[in-house]
This record gives sequence, structure tokens and C-alpha cells, in this order.
Amino acid sequence: TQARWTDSEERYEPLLAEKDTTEVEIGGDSPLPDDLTRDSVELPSLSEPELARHYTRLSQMSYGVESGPFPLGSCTMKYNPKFTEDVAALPAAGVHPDRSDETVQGTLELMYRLQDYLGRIGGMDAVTLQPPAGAAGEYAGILVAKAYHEANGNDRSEVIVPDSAHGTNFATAALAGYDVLELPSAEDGRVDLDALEAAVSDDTAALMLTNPNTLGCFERDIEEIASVVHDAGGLLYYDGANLNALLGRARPGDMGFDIMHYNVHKTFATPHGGGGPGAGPVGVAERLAPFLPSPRVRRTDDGAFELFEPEQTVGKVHGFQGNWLVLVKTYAYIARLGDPGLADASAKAVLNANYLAAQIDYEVPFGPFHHEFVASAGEQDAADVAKRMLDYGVHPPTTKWPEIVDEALMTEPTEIENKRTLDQLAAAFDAVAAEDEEALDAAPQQTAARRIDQVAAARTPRLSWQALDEES
Amino acid sequence: TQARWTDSEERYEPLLAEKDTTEVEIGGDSPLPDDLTRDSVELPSLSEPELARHYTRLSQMSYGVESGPFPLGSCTMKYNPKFTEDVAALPAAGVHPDRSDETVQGTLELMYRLQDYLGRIGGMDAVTLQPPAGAAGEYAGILVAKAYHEANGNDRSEVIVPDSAHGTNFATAALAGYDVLELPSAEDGRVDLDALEAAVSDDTAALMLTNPNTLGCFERDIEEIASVVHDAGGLLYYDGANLNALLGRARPGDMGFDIMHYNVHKTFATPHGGGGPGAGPVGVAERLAPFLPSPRVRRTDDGAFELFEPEQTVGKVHGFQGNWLVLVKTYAYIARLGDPGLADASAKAVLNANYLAAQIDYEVPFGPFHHEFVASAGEQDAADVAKRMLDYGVHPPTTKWPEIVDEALMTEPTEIENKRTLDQLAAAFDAVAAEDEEALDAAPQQTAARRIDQVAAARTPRLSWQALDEES
Amino acid sequence: MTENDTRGSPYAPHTDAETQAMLDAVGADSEEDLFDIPEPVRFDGQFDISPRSEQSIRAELRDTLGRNDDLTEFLGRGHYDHYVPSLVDHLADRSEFLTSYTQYQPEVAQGFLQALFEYQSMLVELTGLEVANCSMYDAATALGEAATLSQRVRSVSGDRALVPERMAEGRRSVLENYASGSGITVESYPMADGNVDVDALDDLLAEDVALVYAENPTVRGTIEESLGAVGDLAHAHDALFCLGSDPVALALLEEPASVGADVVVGDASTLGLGTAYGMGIGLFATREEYLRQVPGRLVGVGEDDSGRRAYTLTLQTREQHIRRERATSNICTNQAWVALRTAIHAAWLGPEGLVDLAEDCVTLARDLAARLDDVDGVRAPAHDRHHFREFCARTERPAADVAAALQTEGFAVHVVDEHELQICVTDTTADAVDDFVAAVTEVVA
Amino acid sequence: MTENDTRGSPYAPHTDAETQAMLDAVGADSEEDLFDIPEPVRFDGQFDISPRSEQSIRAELRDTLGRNDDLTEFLGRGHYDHYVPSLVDHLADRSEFLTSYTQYQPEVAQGFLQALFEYQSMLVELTGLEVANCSMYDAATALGEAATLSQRVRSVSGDRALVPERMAEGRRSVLENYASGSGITVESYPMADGNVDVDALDDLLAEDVALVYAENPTVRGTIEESLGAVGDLAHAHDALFCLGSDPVALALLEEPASVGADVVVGDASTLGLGTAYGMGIGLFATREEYLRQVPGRLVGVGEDDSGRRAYTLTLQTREQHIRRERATSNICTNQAWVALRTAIHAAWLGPEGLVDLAEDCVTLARDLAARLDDVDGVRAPAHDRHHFREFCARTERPAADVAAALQTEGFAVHVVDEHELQICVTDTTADAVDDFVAAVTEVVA
Repeated sequence: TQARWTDSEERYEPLLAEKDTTEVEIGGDSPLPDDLTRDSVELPSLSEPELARHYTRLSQMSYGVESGPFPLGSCTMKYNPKFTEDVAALPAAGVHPDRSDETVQGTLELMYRLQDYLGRIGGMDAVTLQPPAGAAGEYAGILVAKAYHEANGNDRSEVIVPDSAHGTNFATAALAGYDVLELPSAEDGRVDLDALEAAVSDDTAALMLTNPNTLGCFERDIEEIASVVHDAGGLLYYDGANLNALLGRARPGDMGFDIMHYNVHKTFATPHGGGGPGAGPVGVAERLAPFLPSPRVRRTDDGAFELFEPEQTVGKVHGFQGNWLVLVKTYAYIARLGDPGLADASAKAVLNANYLAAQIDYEVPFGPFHHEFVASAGEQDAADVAKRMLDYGVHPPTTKWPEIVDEALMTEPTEIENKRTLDQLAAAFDAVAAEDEEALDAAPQQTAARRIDQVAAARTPRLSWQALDEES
Repeated sequence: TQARWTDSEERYEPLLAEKDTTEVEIGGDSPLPDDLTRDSVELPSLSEPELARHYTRLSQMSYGVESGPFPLGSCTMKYNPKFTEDVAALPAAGVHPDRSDETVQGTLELMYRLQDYLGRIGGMDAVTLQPPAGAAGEYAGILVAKAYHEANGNDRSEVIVPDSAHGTNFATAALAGYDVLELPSAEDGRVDLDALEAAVSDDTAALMLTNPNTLGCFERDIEEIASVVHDAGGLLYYDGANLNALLGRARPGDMGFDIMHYNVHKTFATPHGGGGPGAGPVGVAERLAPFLPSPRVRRTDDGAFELFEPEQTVGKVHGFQGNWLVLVKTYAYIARLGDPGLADASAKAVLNANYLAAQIDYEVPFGPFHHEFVASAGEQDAADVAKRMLDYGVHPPTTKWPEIVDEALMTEPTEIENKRTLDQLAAAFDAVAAEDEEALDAAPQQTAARRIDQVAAARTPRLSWQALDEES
Repeated sequence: MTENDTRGSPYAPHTDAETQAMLDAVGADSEEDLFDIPEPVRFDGQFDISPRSEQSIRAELRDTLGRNDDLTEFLGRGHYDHYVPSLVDHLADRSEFLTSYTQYQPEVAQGFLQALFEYQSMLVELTGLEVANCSMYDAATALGEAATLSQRVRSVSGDRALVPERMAEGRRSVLENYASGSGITVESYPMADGNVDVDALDDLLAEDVALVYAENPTVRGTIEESLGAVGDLAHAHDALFCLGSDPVALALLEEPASVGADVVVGDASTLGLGTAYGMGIGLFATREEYLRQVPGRLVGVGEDDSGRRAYTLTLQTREQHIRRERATSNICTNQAWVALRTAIHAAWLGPEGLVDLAEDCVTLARDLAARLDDVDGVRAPAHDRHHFREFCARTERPAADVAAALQTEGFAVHVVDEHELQICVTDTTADAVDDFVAAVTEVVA
Repeated sequence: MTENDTRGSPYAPHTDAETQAMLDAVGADSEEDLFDIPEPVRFDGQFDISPRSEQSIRAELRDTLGRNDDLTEFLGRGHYDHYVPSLVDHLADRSEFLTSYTQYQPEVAQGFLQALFEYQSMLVELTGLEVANCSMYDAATALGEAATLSQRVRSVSGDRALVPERMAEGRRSVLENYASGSGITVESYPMADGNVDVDALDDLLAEDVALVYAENPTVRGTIEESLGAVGDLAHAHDALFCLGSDPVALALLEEPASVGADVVVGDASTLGLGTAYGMGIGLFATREEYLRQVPGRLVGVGEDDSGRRAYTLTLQTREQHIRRERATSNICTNQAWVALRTAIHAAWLGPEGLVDLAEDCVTLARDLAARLDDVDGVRAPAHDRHHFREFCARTERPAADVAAALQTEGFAVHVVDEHELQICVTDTTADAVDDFVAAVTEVVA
């Protein structure tokens, strides 16, 4: 049972502002004239001991990878090695981004090495570390594709995205100003080659593809897919969300992808932080390198490192150099595993998914699976299944997506679980599968809060303690 | 409600050894001949992710100062400032203890400064940092007293200890080879001057005294007490456990104490660590300085710092220089508060104890109080009261001690609680005071484990997982 | 040692026996058999990355990063180094926060949700606007999102965004990228002595302007004196007024709502993160009327089955995972953990501490400018304005030479023009000011 | 800033209004009124300690401790620096562990109790003895406690403790102090080429000996080859055999129980703490028959009202807070948090990692000794024994001169005799061995 710190019949842990606030008037001894300042500011006013307790309790009412299994499909919830936190906390890691190159040779060298590592792992010729998240990586990649086509006098208006793709692919293409063409999946959950051939045209700027796809299935026709897109003059974009399934077994560059992003907070085990920060470095084939965001790092003939602006750069996708501290952790993780560890990570991630899929009572369509599978809750509501699984002390899978599977339970155990934990997970799945609607409706019971009415919350949005105050 | 991670009907979180163990055979490629090695070793064998989860869950099933109020009498559970952890973690703090003086000038200087701070705070002329805990400080102090008497050709066999004193005082005197003379308290809970006069003799080596005493009451006759003991040729020892009541208001040295120890994990807010480590520096009056443990630190004429052996040193009470990292935190805490902060800490600690004592329904005999008070649970069993208080999300007071109060609830809120928290604490006291035996017997319900039968546990001691294995 | 065992991932716990049992269970002969990858695209090579122990990687990175020069940084221009209290690290590093995912199962994530709700609330107070999201990537991307929002919500279709001629280079570039996808063009308006040239702005304004962006403090550290006028001008042309700032500045300077700001963007990591080589967190706040056009995640309040208040992500239908190409933004992974840090830091300061810190930002910069102005060969501040944290200083010697000489003395400053340096002072550099003044005195001579 | 507010303790949260309300509630006019201290002993002065901000104290201590020379330490002699994995810091620093008290309310302290129970169990495995307590202060005080225990449990009254002529100075001094209170005298027995001189020990033994103490490895790093004989001798005279070791050595060297050890003492912080300027944790294990004479705290197993296994401090009637002057020891505050760290480190290594580490301790020392032996002017090891982590080396040049020269080169070693150095190599110094050999080669020439 998760900790549950209850203050009263009305609430759990009170808000900071409900404990104590102070309103500070500005003026009097202010160093600025009145017309340049606000009148007052009212904020929580608590002692350090009180804050420590507040956040300690809040933490206990949250659940992370170190709380228990977290098989959230498509999210790759790996263990985040503690030592990577320590290296990112080194004071020298956190210099100001506007330092001159010669004074930050250590930082630039580390960036250079990481660019190199990522290039080798993805089979890509040039890498930028700037995008601060996967979706930002997609965006940088699509900007590069756009600049490439424009530089070739090749005005293209469409990006093709399979229906099973991550929502970010659609949104990114739209943000970059493209029309989005949705590609229906074939019977086997993979890209329908005929449909793809029908879809491509002179307007095709790129196909965005996840491989293995969100069903955990490898796009076996990847060579043909690449040909079709390339023959139409389009580029092939690799969404790196599922790269953990392929480390050391296949590289996007070798499959014909021209552009890819890496989700380092998935594949390379940097912490998800309750939603972020991650980082989304982008790798490209040689001919696209001149368009990458600026600046990148290179090594000069005398062995020094310097930032430079790629000739036909798209400019920037982050105000500075992205989520650098996350990238330091990425480097440390890759260095810790090396070739054998990375290959083993994928092997065990795939083994775990296959093993778990074989153990559970829920139907698991499609396959064969790599790092994840999508089970179907069948007659049960997948969202209810998830709530009930919480009562078994485990985090549930991603639910109701991809829509290609009814009442989807998208499950990705990752390599960090052993057989014992997978068996516990399977037992949780199976226990819930055998339960009736009443039990599911009453769940969860063992969590910091009971079932929350999200529909009601959205109906009357209250997004600040000020909004709560107004009510009362 | 505290987190409760349950594995089955038989246990909560499994033991490490119940998850997985490996037996490693030694030999074969061992670098040592067989007759110098053991045959095998069998220990838990778990991955880092599993360990992270194990200890995360264990932590959530424990309660610290940052979990909520912790008014454990005589223990001074103050907030442990986070930044003191960071300074103690500086790599330069952790050098090897056998480094030559000239290579650890930073460490020696910091020791010197801390000796100086503590001397000023206690009104003592010379300080050693070596004792690794309060009881070790008592022991060092009594060794110093013994050496002093012996050096004066003054063979004394008794140490006098008031009946309300901490158990360590009795045990320490015994460990040092003294007979212990227990001094009964007067009606008002303080030292009975007549009894003391009757007790002292040529055999009196020292009187060990806590002031304020364990009832929270100041020994108002301290000047007379000192005279009586000193006139008999004895020394006055100050147990520093309750020094948080006096900071900046009175100093043991000024009251006539010859020797004292400082409980830095109480007065100076270093963490208790679930039992330790603490540190118990000892301060003495000038004439006792030559007997202090070796080595101490001094400043040479050229401004360097060096270790030296006091002329008539008692030798050592710790293999090296005590719990150094704890002392670094001590320094940081004292520096943070300085004069105004230290005085304020005592003021608020005393205010809090008086306020809380005035709020609760239980009878509170004796007084006036400084930093703590001892309430009486009256007809209720103090241990049951404590268990029930846990259900209100607070840690209970120390129970059943000192025995001078029936069913004692020895309560020390410290300065870190504000009125709001004290009111919550008072509400918890009063709620329990109003409850019947049944409710008390059934408590606690809101904790990681339910009521534990400690008597049965002691009847059949099982002190290792090996002992559990044998059973099953 | 196991530490150096290079057979596999140290974070994959499988014993050989366990692996075999699992392979048996799925009917595979080997792990390789599980990979459904056509032979031609199989990778049979090596990355040539040697695995190392955590001990050696810590030493390696200490060494590599140790090659950075140890400089005292008087750098700002959009990224500021305030002292982050220990408490922030210790609490934010708790694994339940750090290693958790986006709160799609709110019942088991109440703590983080509440912390984000508190973050939102603090920004609501600081901006005076009704809605703050729980993070964008940084100030630049937040500004980009403001531009796309302006186009979505503006009643008359507009495709121009007006920005100050002087702004952080990266911020402008990111804005242009975001804007271009929506067909918005970005144009500069002139500055007058470090503030908005209001008359010039007025000349540029027309009905096709969707967004007017101004900053307070500006990129040169000046405090903007015409915010109300800028807001009025924008509104007069039915454009949104977007203000760039940060939580420290917001605690003291004019409240954005009071000068008519429709959107506030900026970098909230001036609290909670330190310099971090430019890593930050995008602050994004706006008016309630634009709620359903807000990019990124929002935490709202609901009730659970026990009738108690509970927190949940809300209005998710705006987001990409539901609305896909019609989402308000493509953002998915955000900077939630940094938001937690910002909130803890703000709470640690409290309103008194925050206002004191903000006032220090004014007085420290003012005092340093005055001291530098006393140095022969330096005139500071270059602009006749009030300043926040930083200011420009004119140097008789070429600024690049002065900066290079200061670098040798252990100080980093910006060069913003041939004879102009920019100098930023925060609480982390306050103690070094004497040494800095001495160094400047020496090198400008 | 509040940070620098010097009006009171930053950790006492009272507002002025709150203080007043509380004073009113207790009927006091001021805080001073609450202090019941006679005027003559009131302190009206100042300590003259200025309060500083946490930021400035961090800078001050970085600066002060930064005055320590940055040396690579080849130091041992009872205190060893093994690499402590990050995991240990991160888990042990969780506040529920770090800021908790002794587990007098076990229902709310199950986690820490279980961790201590696991620590005890690991030592039971490593020593082969049935009982391990959950900590003494360090190896020296653990040995002192072994001496007092020996007198309590020995059937014939004895007042002599025999210890090796060479042992860590501090350990011997602490032992003498503990022994003296019980009327025990400490006597040395001779060593033969770095091991126990068994014949000489035999000559010293008699019925009045309560305790025979030996170490494995010895203070000079040699592995003791006659442990079984020492144990037999002790038992033949009805004395307890106490063995000093540490958890890393115990993983590889002869199991104490198998050589007849009645008590094992040592410093368990070779796992979990690093050098720490000598801070450690006293390992204490003994036979079940002496259970009720064990000093310090013990965690046992019981059952809770739900029928589940639960942990609790047990056999507390041995302890000072109950038995007072008849307690088995005066220890109260112990080193519980270090025990937690030791257990996490041991669990992180696992048995393979622990044995590998122990084997490294043999081979790293052996290899370094061989390399130094190849250097002209050095003979190593000085003793014709197997070694663990460290060894002595004879130098033609005076050892003090060599050590001083090495210090200049950035290395710290022990000087143990006029022409004898002692050199210790662990996993933290393994990488520096090449540089060290080069430096020795240079300075002995």
C-alpha cells in the first residue's frame, strides 16, 4: 500500500498555500521607483523543516521506477543508474552556455564524444544534441527535411504518418507546416506497402516511422518501404522511441532512414522526471548534415573542440544547447554499458516482453514482439484494468492505445525486470483478468488517492490554488 | 497512513536473502592457497534496480524527522539541515586519518575552529572532538576525571548519579571501574541537596548531572551543588543531552561544571541516522586539559595547525579521530545559526515545550519546564498511548521514563515545530487521552506494521535470516 | 569485480539459468531468435564502445569536465545563476519524483501532481494571469508557442510577430522556426536606449500583427519603462501582448497582468537549476480565455472516491497524444522535474526571500555599474535605465580585448559590441565583485 | 534575503505573531521569562559566532578543506578506502533513514529495522558466528567491548588480554582504556615475520588469560597463517579467541568460526564509507552462548497483529537504558546509519563482487610489491607472507625521506620504521599504481 497522508475528510496533504502564506508589500525601501514595481506579492511562507516534510510526503504519494515494476508501453521505463546523477551534478557540468569555446573544452569534448557515440549506435553520419525532448527532436528532424527539400528547390507539402504512430509525429509535422497524411496499417499491424505506394507522391516530404512499431512488431519490409519513399524523393524519418528493441541488432541508418531522433530518457535510461526533462538528439545521413541546428561541435586539426554553424543550418530549436545535464547522464549510461551492455539490454528487453506476453491470460494479438506487446482487455475496460492493477502494487501498462487493439494494454517491461518480477506482474494481470466489474470499479484502494473523476475535473478546470480560493 | 509494502500473508517486504542468493565457491583461480581461504560465501545476489526498490520501500516504511513531528523526549529530534550533508560529502572532508599534519591543514583548521566554537558555547577551556557519541563522551570525561584524581594521588572509587539521570551515566561510570552511587531526587524532581551532602565523601570522584534534568527542570541549586561536590574534592560532570535548553542563556562552565560532553546529534542538529552516528566532543576546565584524549589540535606560532599529545593524556577512546563527518556537519550548523540563531533555537525550544505542555489534557507534574516536559498517562498505559498516537500520523514521546513520573510521556518538541504543528500534536495527545482501552489495544493501524509482540520476540531471539532458515 | 563485468548490462538482472528458463518458456533457442529482423538490415558490427565501471566513468568525467577553465562568470543574457539551496537537490532527487513518468495514473502520482499544481499556482501569483502550464522546454520554445497561440486565438488573421531588435540570439532563432510553420513572419522593432522605442513600435503595428513581444528585464538588463504603453498599443491593434521575464524579476517588477500582458514566457529555472549549460524550463502563463489553446500539460483539481480533493492532468484533449495534428503543440516530454525544483526553490525563499533576492538583483548590478563607472576607461551603465542583474559597459579598449584579458584573470563576461561589454551579477557572484573590479581596473588600463 | 536573515534560527519557523500568541497562551511576557535560571549563572555574553548563509558556509568549507593537499593515498593500517557506489549515498540519504531515531517504536520503523537485521545476517554469514550486533563505534571500541565481554563470560576469572605486539596504535590505546575499567591488563605477544609467533604466545598463556586477540589480515597486511593454532591455544587455556578483520577480508580469508573465533571485531566501514578521516563502524559478532552478554543493539524477529513477520529491537534488558550500571556496555548512540551503508554496499557487490574485490586486494598488493621489489633500493614485501591490500617495503634510503619525497610527488604512504614503509593499494588507488611506481623509482634513487 502506498503512503497516504491525510489531513482531513476534505483533503490529503494540504497545499503549501494552505499552510501559510505571507503578502509582502513592495515599496518603502525598494531600490526601484514605484511605477516600475508591483504592489505586493503573496506566496507560501514556510520553514525549511516544513518544506522538507511537505515534499517528503508528496514523494511518498508518488510512484517511480524504484517503487516497483513500471511496464508502461512505449515509455521504456528503465532503471536510472544513480551514478549518472552524480556525474551530472559535478560543478563543472553546469557552466554558463555563453562561455567562449576555449574555456569550456571539457564540455565541448564531452558533447563531441556523445555525438560520436550516438552516431555509431544509430548508424548516422552527423548528430545534434540540441533538441530538448523526443518531440523536439522530431521537430528538428522535420525542419532539416524541409530545409533539405527547399535547398533542392523541391517544394513538398506532405508528411506521411502510419495510423499506429505516436501522436507527436502528427503534431510535429503540423507544427512544421506540413499536411499530415495518415497511413492505415495492414492486417498484421505493420505498414501496408500498397497503401504506402499509393500515398507517396511529389508532395511527400517524409515518412515518419517507428520501428519496431507501437505494437512491438518489426517492420520487416523496411527495405521496400525505404525504396518507395526514396524513389518518390521523400526522406525516411525514424522515431527513436523504440530503439531499445534494436541496440546492437539493427541500426536505423542501415535500414535506410535518413533522419532519426534518440529518446535518451527511454533508450539510454535518463530519468523521466515525472514528465521530463528528456533529450532528443537527432542524427542524419551525411547529405543532411549541413542543415542541422546550430551550433554543433567539431574537433579542429590541433585537437581542440569548437562550436560551428552548419552551412545551411535551420537555426535553433532550443535557446541554448538543449538539456545538457540529461546528456551528461546519457553519456555515462552508454559508457557504462558499452557494446556488450547495450546489446544485452535489447536482448533482455525483448526476452522480457516475449516472456511476459506468454504468461498472461489476456489475449495478445499480432507479433512476434520485440520490446513490447499490446494485450487486449477484451470485455473489460482497459482503464479499469489499469486502476485495479495499481492495487497489486504494480504500475499498469499504457491503456487504450494504440487503437488498433481493442481495450489495449500496451506493455513494455524493459530489461530491468527479472523472471521473479515478471511472474509477479503476470500474476497481477491474471488476477485482474479474473475479476468482475464491481471489483474493477472499486479500484484502486491501495493508492495514495482513490479513483479520481477526471471528467468532472476537466468540466470545471481549477488550475491553481487561487482558483480554489475563489470557489470557497 | 505510512506506506505498507506487503508481499504475502506472512510478511511485508521480503528479506534480501529471500529474493535471491548465490553461493560462490572459493578456490580454483583464487590468488591464495586453499588453507588460507574459506570454502565459499553465500550472500544476497540482486541487481541494482532490485536493490533500489528494496531500500526505497524500506525507507517508506520508516519514519524520520522529515516525515512529521518527532517529539521524543531527551532525544532532541531537530531538523537536520540538508546543506550540512553536502559539506560533509565534499571529497576533501574524507581523507585518510593517517595523513601527515602538513598535508591536511584544512581538516586540522576546521577541527581547531570547531573546538573553539564548542569551548565558547559550553564555557569550557579545552575541547576534544574524539568521542564518537554521547556515551563515549561521558566515558572520555570520566577517564579524564579518573586520571586527574590519580595524578593528584587521590584515589577515589565512587561516581554519584541522580536517579533521574540517563542510563548511560550509570553504565559509563561502571565501565570506567567506578562504583555508582544513586542519588534520590527531591520532591520537586531536582537534586536533593541534603542527600547530596550525605553522599559525598573522600571517595567521590564525580557527580554526573544533566541540567535541565530529564524532567525539563533547571537545577536551580546548581551553585550549591557545585560547592558541595568541589568541597569534597570531587568533579562536576555535565551531561550535554539537554544543552538545547540553554544555548546563549547559561553555560555549563559558568555553572561550575568541570567536564562536559556535547551531543552534537541533539544540540547541533546532526542526523540521528536511526541510532547513530553521533559525536560526543568533551570540554573541560583548564586544569583538566592535560588529561584529554590524544591527539588534539593546536595552532602553532607560524599559523599552521598540528596534532599533539596532551601531557598526561588518557590515551584514546576511538581508533582514529571520532566521527569526523558528523563533526563537519556540526560546524556547518553552528556557523549557520551563529549567536542569534543558537539563542533563538533555545528560546523556541523552551517556548514550544511550555506551550505544548499547557495545551494537552494529560497531567504534567513538576516544572517550570525548559525544553521538555514529562506528562503522565495516568490510568492509561504510556506504551499504549504511544502506539495509538502513531495512528494520528505523529511520533509519540519517549515512554515510561523517567520513572519518577507514572506512565511517563516525556515530550520534547524542539524549536522546529510551529504553533500549527504543536496544535496538531496536542490534538493527537488529547484524542488518545479520551479513548478507551480497546482503541488503544488495537493500535496502531496506520503504520507499516501492526502492533508487534516484543516479548515473544525476545523469548525466542532470531537475529539473522540464517536463524529464520533453521526454523523453517 | 562484478562492477567491471562486461558480459552484459549491469542493470539487467537475469542469471544465465533464468534467461534459459525464460527462453524455454517462450520456445526460443536463443535471444537472437527473438529478433524478427531481416538479414540484410541486421547489424553484425560493433559500436566500439568499451564498457567501463561506474568508478572509472566518474573519474573520466571529472577529468574531462575538469578541462573547463575555472572562471567566475559574470554572464547572463537570458540565463542566470542564482544559488540553489541544498534542499532542492535533496528533495527533487527522491526517486519517487525523479524516476516517475507523466502522471497518467493520477491515483498513484498525487504527490508529483500536487507539486506541479503548486508550481502553476506560484506562476499565477507572479504573473497575475489565470493559467500557467506545468512547463515548456525553455524561454525560447515558450515564446515560439506563444506565437502559434497568438495565431490560433487572434480574432483577425495575422501573420506578423514584432519582437525587440535586441533579444537573445537563440530565442529569436527558435521563435522564427516555430513561427515559420504557422506562416508567421518575425520582425524587429527598434529599441531606444535599451527600452522599447514605443513610437517606432506604433509605426510598425497594423491589423496583421498577431503578437507583440517585449521583455522585462530586457536582454541588456534594462528594466522596461513602457510596458503599459506597449500593451495598450498591442491591444489597440488586436494583437496579443507577450511579455518575457523570469520568476525572480516577476517578484519585484510590474505585474504582467497589470500592464496588459496576454501571455508571459520566460525561463523559470532562474530558480532551481543554476546555469546548467543553458538547460532551463519554459514558463508559460496566459489568460483564462485562451485556456483551451494552451500548449503543454495542465494539472487540475478533482475529487476522488473518498470525497477528498485530488489532482489530475486535465484538458488533455488539447494534447498531441489525443488530438494529434490538431493539438495545441507537439510537446510531450516536458521539464516537469525542473518545475518541481523551481517550486521548491521558490517555496524555500518564500515571498520575503524572493523579493529580497529580486531587490539584490537591482542593487548588486547598480552598485557594480557605479564602481566600474569610476574606473578610467569604462562607462557604465551604457543605458540610462534601471537595471536588473546586468548592464552594458562601454570600454575605451576594444571590448573583445578586455574580455580576453579578463578571461586570463579568471572572469567571463559577454562582448556585445566593439566597445561594449555586458556584465551580470547574481548572488553567486556577489562575493567576487571586489576581485572583478580590481581585474577590470587592471585590464582596461 | 531570508537566507541571510540573522534574527534567529532559520530552522525555527515561528512568526512574531505566532511567538506572541504562544507566549500569551503560557502566560509569559517574553521568552526570557521562561528560563528558570538563577541570575548568577545566567550567561549574558556572546559566543562571537557570526551566522552565515548556507551558500557562504559551503564556500567557506570548500575553501578550508581545499587546503588539504590533493594526494593519492596508499594508506591503510586499519582504515581502507574502497570505492563506494553511488547507490549507497542515494539510498542511505533518504530522510526516513537518515533523520530517524533508534527504533523504539518498531511499528513505524520496520524499514530501518529490516535493513539492520539484514546487516546482522550478512555478518553472521561472513563470520560463521551466530550473533552479530547492529554496530559499535569502530574496530577499536569493538575490541574493547570484546575484552569486557571476555571477563564477563569466562568461567575462571582472568585479568590478562594478549594482543599482537604490532597493532594499530589507536586500537591498542582504546583497548587499554576499556580493559582498565574491568581490571584487565593488556600484554603483547611477539610476532614472527609478520604473523603470530605461536610458540611465544604459548609461553605467555595461562589460566589468568581472558582474551587472546589476533588479526587477519594483520596491521602490516600479512595474512595470518596460524589462526587455527591460536584458537586452539586460547581455548586450551579457557580464554576467548577474538579475531580482528573486516567484511572484505572475511569474504575470502578463513572463516572465523572455522578457526575457533569466539568474537570477531573489526571495521565494517571498509564497505560503505570510504576513508572518512577515520570514521568507521565497529563490527561485533560472537557465539550464541554469549548472546546475553553482547554489547549494543540487536534486531530480532517477531510477529505483528496481522500475523506477519516484523522486526524489533530485542533483548534490550542488556542495555544501559534499562540495566544502567549492570548493562553489558554503556553504548547508546551507535553507528546504525553506517551499518545501513555497509549493507547496501555489500548487497550491491553481491557475493561474486565481494569475493572479486577481496581477491583484488590480494593480487593488487602482490603485484605492486613485486613491481617495487624490482626497483633498486627497495625490497618488498618485507615479510615472506601472503598479503591483503598492503605490505611493508624496506628502503635503503631512510623511509621518512622517501615518504617526504613521495609526498612532494603527490603520494601518501606510512612510515613504519627507519627503513620501512607500508603501502596499501585498494580499488580506489589501483589506477594510480603506475604513477606511484614511477615516483618511487625516482625518489629512492
